[in-house]
Amino acid sequence: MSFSAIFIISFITGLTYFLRRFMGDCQLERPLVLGPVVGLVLGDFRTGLEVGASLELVFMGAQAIGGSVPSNVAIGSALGTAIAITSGTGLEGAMMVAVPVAVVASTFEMFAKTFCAFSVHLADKYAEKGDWKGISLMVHAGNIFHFLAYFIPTLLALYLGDQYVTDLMNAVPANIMSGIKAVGSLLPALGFGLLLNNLSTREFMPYFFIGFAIAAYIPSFGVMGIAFLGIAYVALYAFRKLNQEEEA
Amino acid sequence: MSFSAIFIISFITGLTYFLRRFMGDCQLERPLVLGPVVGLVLGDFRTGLEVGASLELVFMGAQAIGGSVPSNVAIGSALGTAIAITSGTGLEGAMMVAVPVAVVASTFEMFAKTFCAFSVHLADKYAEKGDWKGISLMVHAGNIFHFLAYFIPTLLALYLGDQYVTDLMNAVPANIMSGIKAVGSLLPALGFGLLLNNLSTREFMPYFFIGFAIAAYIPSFGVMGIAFLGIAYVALYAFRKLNQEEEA
Amino acid sequence: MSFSAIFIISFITGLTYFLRRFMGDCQLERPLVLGPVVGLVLGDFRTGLEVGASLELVFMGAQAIGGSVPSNVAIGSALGTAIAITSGTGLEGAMMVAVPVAVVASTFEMFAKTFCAFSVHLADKYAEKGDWKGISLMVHAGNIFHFLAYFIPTLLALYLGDQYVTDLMNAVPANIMSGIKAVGSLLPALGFGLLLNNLSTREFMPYFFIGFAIAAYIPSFGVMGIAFLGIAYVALYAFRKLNQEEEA
Amino acid sequence: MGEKILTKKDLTRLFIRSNAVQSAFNFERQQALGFEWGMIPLINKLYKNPDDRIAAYKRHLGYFNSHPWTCGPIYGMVASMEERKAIGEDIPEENITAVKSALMGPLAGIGDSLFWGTLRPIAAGICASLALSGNGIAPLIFVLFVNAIHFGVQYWGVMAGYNFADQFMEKMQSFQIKAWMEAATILGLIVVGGLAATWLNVTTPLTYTTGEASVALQATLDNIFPKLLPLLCTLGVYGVLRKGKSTMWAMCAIIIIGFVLGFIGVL
Amino acid sequence: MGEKILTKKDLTRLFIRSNAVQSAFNFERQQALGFEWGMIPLINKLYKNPDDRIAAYKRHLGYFNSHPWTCGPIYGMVASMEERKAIGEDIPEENITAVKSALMGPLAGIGDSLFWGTLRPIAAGICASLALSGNGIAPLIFVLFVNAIHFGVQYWGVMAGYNFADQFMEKMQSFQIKAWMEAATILGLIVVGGLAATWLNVTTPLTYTTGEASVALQATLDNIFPKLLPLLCTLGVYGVLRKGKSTMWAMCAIIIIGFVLGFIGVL
Amino acid sequence: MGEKILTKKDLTRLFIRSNAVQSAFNFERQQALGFEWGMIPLINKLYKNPDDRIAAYKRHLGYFNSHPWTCGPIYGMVASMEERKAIGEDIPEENITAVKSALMGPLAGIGDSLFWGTLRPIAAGICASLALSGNGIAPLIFVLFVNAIHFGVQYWGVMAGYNFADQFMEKMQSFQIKAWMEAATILGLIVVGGLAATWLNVTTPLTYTTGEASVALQATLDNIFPKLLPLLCTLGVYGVLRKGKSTMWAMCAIIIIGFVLGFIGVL
Ligand SMILES: OC[C@H]1O[C@H](O)[C@@H](O)[C@@H](O)[C@@H]1O
Ligand SMILES: OC[C@H]1O[C@H](O)[C@@H](O)[C@@H](O)[C@@H]1O
Ligand SMILES: OC[C@H]1O[C@H](O)[C@@H](O)[C@@H](O)[C@@H]1O
Repeated sequence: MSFSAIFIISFITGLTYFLRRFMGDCQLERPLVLGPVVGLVLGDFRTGLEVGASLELVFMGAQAIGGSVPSNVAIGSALGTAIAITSGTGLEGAMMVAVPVAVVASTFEMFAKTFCAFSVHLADKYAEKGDWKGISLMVHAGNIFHFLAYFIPTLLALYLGDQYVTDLMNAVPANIMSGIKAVGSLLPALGFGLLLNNLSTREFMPYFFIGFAIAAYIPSFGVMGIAFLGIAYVALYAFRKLNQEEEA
Repeated sequence: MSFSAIFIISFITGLTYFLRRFMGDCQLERPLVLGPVVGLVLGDFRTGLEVGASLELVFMGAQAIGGSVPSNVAIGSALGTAIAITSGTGLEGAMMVAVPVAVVASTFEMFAKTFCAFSVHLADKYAEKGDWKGISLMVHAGNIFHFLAYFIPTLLALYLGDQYVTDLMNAVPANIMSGIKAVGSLLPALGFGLLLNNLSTREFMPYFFIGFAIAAYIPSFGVMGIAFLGIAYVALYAFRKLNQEEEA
Repeated sequence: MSFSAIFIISFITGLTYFLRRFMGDCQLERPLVLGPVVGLVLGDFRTGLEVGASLELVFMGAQAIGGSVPSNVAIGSALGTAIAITSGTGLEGAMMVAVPVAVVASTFEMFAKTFCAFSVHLADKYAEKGDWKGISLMVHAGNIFHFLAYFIPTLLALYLGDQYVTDLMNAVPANIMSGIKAVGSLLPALGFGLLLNNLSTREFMPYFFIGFAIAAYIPSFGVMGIAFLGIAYVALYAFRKLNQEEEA
Repeated sequence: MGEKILTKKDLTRLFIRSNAVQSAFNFERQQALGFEWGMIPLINKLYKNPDDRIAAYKRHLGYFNSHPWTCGPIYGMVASMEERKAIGEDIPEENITAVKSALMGPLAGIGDSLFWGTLRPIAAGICASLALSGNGIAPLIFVLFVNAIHFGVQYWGVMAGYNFADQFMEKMQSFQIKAWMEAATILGLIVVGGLAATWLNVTTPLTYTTGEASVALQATLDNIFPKLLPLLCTLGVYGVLRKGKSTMWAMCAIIIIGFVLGFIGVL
Repeated sequence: MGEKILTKKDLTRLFIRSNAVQSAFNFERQQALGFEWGMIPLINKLYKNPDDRIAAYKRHLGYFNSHPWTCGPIYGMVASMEERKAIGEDIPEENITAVKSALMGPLAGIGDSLFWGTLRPIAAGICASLALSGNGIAPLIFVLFVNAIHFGVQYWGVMAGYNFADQFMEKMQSFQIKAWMEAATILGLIVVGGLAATWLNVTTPLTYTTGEASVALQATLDNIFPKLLPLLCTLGVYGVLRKGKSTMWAMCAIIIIGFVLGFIGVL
Repeated sequence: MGEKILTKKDLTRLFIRSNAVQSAFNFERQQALGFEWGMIPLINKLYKNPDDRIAAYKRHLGYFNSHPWTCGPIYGMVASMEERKAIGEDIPEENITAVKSALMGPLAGIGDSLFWGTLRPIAAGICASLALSGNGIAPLIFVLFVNAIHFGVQYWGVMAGYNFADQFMEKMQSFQIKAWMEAATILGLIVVGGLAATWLNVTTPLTYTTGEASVALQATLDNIFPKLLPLLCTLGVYGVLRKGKSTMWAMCAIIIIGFVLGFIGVL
C-alpha cells in the first residue's frame, strides 16, 4: 500500500466517526459502506464490496447504546478490508484481522469518550463568561479528538502492517485485556447513575426500582414494553391528579 | 344417498346451528354428536359413531370465541361422515373431506354474521316505534338466516357429490382463499373496537393498554390471570374511593 | 453395634434437632456434620465423612420452610451412616437406607409439630395467671418433645436393625404413605392461613391476591422479586399518604 | 315508591329467554338482538307508558357480547335495576348500560376459558375415547353432561344476579354504587385488553432475507412488540368508530381491506 | 414521661434468647412460644404492675413465624416499642402486633431465599466436595462459617432493629407512623401471597384420558390457573379461621381431610 | 407580554444543528455539549441581556443523552419554552430541565429499539445480501434509505415538538402542566430502570464447585435476583454522585475499580 492510500483510508475511517458525532449517526462507518469505499481507494471495489457485506453480517449486533462502547466496527473493517485486498487472502484474511482488531480498538473510542469530559469542563468556564464562541470551540475540539481516536490507530496499524499488529495484540496479557473489557462494561453505569441523579426525588425513586425489577425479572418486556406500560401508567397518574385538583 | 336422506342430514346440520343461536350453544353440532346422528339417518350408526369421535379429536380446539369464526366443524363432519358411509372409504375418506370442507365452509358462517347486521338495523326502526313484535320478528329472521347458511351449503354439497365439491374447492385460487381467511382473522377486531368504544373514557383508557400489554408480553397470564389480577386491583380501587368519600 | 453406641448416636441425633429448636437452626443435623460424628462414635471417621458428604449432596434441597416438613435428613443420615459402617456396605448401603428412611421419618417431625400445639394452649393458661415460669416450662417441654421425636425412632431403628426397619416400611401400604404425604403437603397451609388471618383487613386483602398471582403466573419472580417489587410499591404508597396528610 | 313487581315466574321466564342470547348474531352488535329478545316480556310488564318502553327497547339494543353460559348474572342484575327504575327509584340509564358493558367482558373471559377452553374439550375428549372403544351412548352422555352444567349455571346465574343486585342496591348509598360502577368499568377495560391480546390473531406471513437466512417479519415484530398487529387493528376500528363512522361502515372497510391485504399476501 | 430503662446488657440477653425462636415449634402458632420466651426477661423488667405484665405475656403468644437468622430486627423493634410503652408513651397494642406480623413475612422471605435457598446449599456443597477429596475438617469449616454468619446477622439485627425503631419513633409524628404501619401491612400481604404461591406445593396426581393420550389434570390446571390448589387450601384455612373455628380445629380438619384425599389418590 | 420571536428559519436552523447532538460525546455528561451547540443561535437571538444568556448557556450544559434520530421533539419543546420565557412568561428553569430529563429516556428507548435494534439491522442485512449477490449500489441504497428516515424523523420531531409545546402551554393551566411534568418524571424513572436492567451487562465469570459439578456464580445470582450486579453498579454511581462527588471523580473510580476487578478475574 502506498502511504497516500494508507492516509486516505485512515482519514476516511476517522471521518465516518467524525460524522457520527457531528451529523447524528449517519451509519457511514458500517462495514457495508466502509468496505467498498476502501476497495475503491485500493482499486478493487468488488472485493471491498464482498468483504464489507460479509463483515456487516458478522457485526450485525454491534451498536453503541446509552454510551456503551461495542466492538469498533469501523477500524476493524477498514483494516480487514485493506489487508484482504493487499495480501490477497480475501474474506478469510479479513475476518481474522477485523474481529480481534475491532475488540481491541474499542479502547480508543473509550479513551476519546473519557477524555472529552475535559472539554465539557472547559465549556463550563466559557459559559460562565458568556463566551459562546469558546463553547463552540470545545464542541469542535472534542469532535476532532474523536476523529483522531480513529484516524491515528488506523494509520499506525496500516503503516506497521498486520503481522506487527497481531504480534502487538498477542503481547498484551489476557489480564489487561479483561481489565479493559470490565471497564468498558462498567462505564455505561455512569450514564445511568447521572440520569438517576437528575430525575430522582425521594418520593419518586421507587419507580426506578419498579422499572428495573420488571425488566430484570421479565426479560420479554424489553425497553419498549416497559415504556408502553409506563406511558399507560403515568397517563392514569396525571388524569387522577388533574381530577383531584379540579375537585379541590 | 336418497334425496330424503340428503334433506334430513342437511336439515339436522342447519338445526344444530339454529339451536346454537337460539338455545345457547348446546354443543349439538360437535362431530361427536353429529357423526352418529348422520350414521343413524344413513343406517350405519357404528361407522357414524367412529367417524364422529375421530373427527371430534381432530377438531378439539375449534371454538368460536369473541365472535371469531373457526373451522366449520358441523358442515365438515356432516359431509365427512355421510361420504365415509356412502362411499365406504371410512375414516380416511371422512378426514379427507371434512378438514378442507370445514375450512372453506367457515365462509358461510361469516356471511351470516355479516348479513345479520341488517336485521339489527331494522330492529332499531321497530324499537323506535315501540313495536316489540317487529323486533322479535328480526330475531327469528336472523336465526333462520343462520339456519340457511348451514342448510343450503350442506344440501348442495351432498347433492352434487364429493368429487364436484373437491373440484370446486380446487378451482378457487389460493389468493382468494387467503383473502377470505384474512377477513376472518380481522373481523373479530370489530367486536373489540365496539366494546372499547362502549367502555372507554379518556380517563380510564390506559387500563385497556395495561391489560393488553400484560397479556401480550406475558402470555402465561391468559385471560383468567388478567381477570384475577384485574379484580384484585379494582377492589383496591373501589375501597380507596369509598374511604376518600367517607372522609370527605 | 453396642447398645451404648446406639444410645449415643440416637442421643446426638436428637440433640441436633433440639439445638435446631433452641439455638436457631445451627445446621448440625446436616449429613455433612452428622455423618462424620457418627463415624467417630463407631470408630470409622473416614467412612462417616465420605458417606456424610455424599448424602449432603443427595439431600441438597431438603429444607424446612414456612413450617413445611421435608425429608428427615438427620434420622436418615444417622441410620444410613451407622449401617454403612457396621454392615460394611459403604455408600451404596447408606443410600439405600437413608433415602427411604428420611421420607418415612418426616412423619415424626410432623407428629412433634402437631403435638406441640398443646403446649401453646397450656402456655395460654399460665400467661393468664402471669406465671412466666409456667410458660418457660412449656417451652422446654416442647423442645424435649421434639428431641424425643428424633431420639426414640433412631434408637428403635438402630436396635431392631435395618432388615427389620425395611420390612416394617414395606409393610406400610402405599395408600397410607400417600395419605401421610398429602397431610405433610397440606399442613403448611395452616401457617399461611393464620398469617393471612393476622394481617388481612377487607380493604387490604386484594394485595394478598396480587402477590399470589404474580408469583403463580410469573415463577421467575420468586419470593425475592416479589418482596423487591412490594417494597418499592409500599414506599410509593407511604410517600403518597404522607403527602396527602401534610396537605390536609 | 312502588312495590316490587317481578315474580319468581318472571325470572324463570327471563332465564329461559336468556338462552337465546346468541340469536341473530352479527359482527356489528354481536348478541344485541338476543339480549333484547330476553328482556322484551320484562320491559312490557314493567313499563306501561309507551315512552318508557321505547327507551327501554332502545337501551337494550346496544352492543352486547358475553358467554352464553355465564351471562346469566347480567340478565338478573339488569332485571333488578329495571324493576327499581320502573317503581320510581332514581337509576340513571348510564348505570344500567355500565353494568352490562363492564360485566360482559370478565364473564366472557371466565366462560371462555372455563367452558370453551377446558370443560368442553375435556368432556368431549373423554366421551370420544369412550365412543372409540365402542360405547354407543357416549355422545348422549356428553350432551347431557355439558348441558346439565350449561342450564344449571345459567339458571343459578340469573337468580343470583337478581338477588345480588337487589341486596346491593338496598344497602349501598349512591356514592358507593358510583365507586363500584367505576371499578366495573376499569375491570372491563383491563379484561378487554387481555381478550384482544389473547384472542385476536392477526399475523403477517411476510419474510425478508438477511445474508443467507430468511427471517419472518412476524418474528421480528414479536421481539419488539408482540401482538402489535392486533393492537393496531383494534385501535383502528376504535378510532373509526370514535370519529362517528357507523359500525356498518367499519365492517365493510374491514372486509375490503382484509380481503385485499390477504389477497396480496400481506396478511 | 420516664427515662430509658433497657441497657446494653438487656439487649444482649434479648439477642441470646432470640436464637430460641424456633422452640416448641408447632403447626398452630409456629414460633409463638419461642418468641415469647425471648421476651420474658424484658417484660419482667419493664412492667412491674401484674396486669401490664399479663397483657404483655399474652400479646407475644400470638402467631409468629419468621426466619431464625433474620428475625432479629423484629425483636429489637418490639423491645423499643415495649420500652416506650412502659415509660408512658401512647403506643397502642395493635401497633406492636402490626410490626410483628408485617415484618415477619418479608424477613422470612429474605432469609429463606438468601440463607436456606442460597448460602447454606452453596457452603454445604463446597464443603462436601472438600470432604470427598479427603479434607477431614471440612464439616467443621461448614459449621463455623454458617454459624458465624448466623449469629452475626442475628446480633446485628437485634441491635439495628432497636436503634432504628428508637430513632424512627423519635422523629416521626404519629400520622407518619400510621402511614408506615399501613405500608408494612400491605407489604406483608403481598409477600405472604408470594410465599404461599411459591412454597405451598399441593398438586393432584389425577389423570384423564382423551383419545389415546392420558393427560395430567394438574397440567390442565396449570394452564388456566397455576397454583390454584395451594390458593384454595390457603383460602379454605383462612375462611375457617375467620368463621371463628380454633386453629386446633383447623389443624385436625387438615390432617383428616389430607389423609383421606391422599389415601384415595386425589392428592 | 411580547410577541413570538422565533421564525420558521430559526427552527430549520435548530433542526440542522440538532443533528450534532452526539458532538464531543463523553462519559461524564454524554451529549451535553452537542445539545448546547444546537441551542446557541437560539439563545443568542432570544436573550439580549448578558445575564439571561449566561443562565441559558449554563442551563443546557447539563447531562443529556438521548437517541440522535428521535431527540428532535426535545429540541422543539425546549425552543418553545425558551421563547415563552424570553417574552416574559413565567416558566421556571426547573420545568425546562424537567422536560429534557424526562423525555430523553423514553425517546432514547424508542429510538434504540426501533432504529438501532430493528430498522438498521434489517436494512443493513437486506442490503448486505443484495451486495453479496453482486449488487454494487446496495451500500448506497442503505445509506440513502436509513438517512432519509433519519433526517425525516428528526425534522418532523423538531417541528412537532415546537408546535405541540406551543399549543400545550397555550391551553393548559399551570397546575395541569405541573401534573404532566410529574408524570414525565415518573415515566423517565421507570424507563431508566428498564434501560439499566436491559443494557447494562455487568456479569461475573466466577465459578464454584459443589460435588463434581462446577457452578457459575452468575447463574446462582440470576436465580435469586437477575441483573443484581448492574443494579448495584448503578446505585453505587448514584450514591457517589448524591454524596457530592464530581462525575470526574466517579468516572476515575469506575475506571480504576473496573480495571482491577477485571484484572483479577472478578468481573
Ligand atoms: O441510548 C441512547 C443513546 O446513547 C448514546 O447517545 C448513543 O449510544 C446512542 O447511540 C444511543 O441512542
Ligand atoms: O367471547 C365471548 C363469546 O363471544 C361470542 O359470543 C361467541 O363466540 C361465544 O362463544 C363467546 O363465548
Ligand atoms: O419460612 C420461614 C420459616 O418457617 C419456619 O419457621 C421454618 O421452616 C424456618 O426454617 C423458615 O425460615
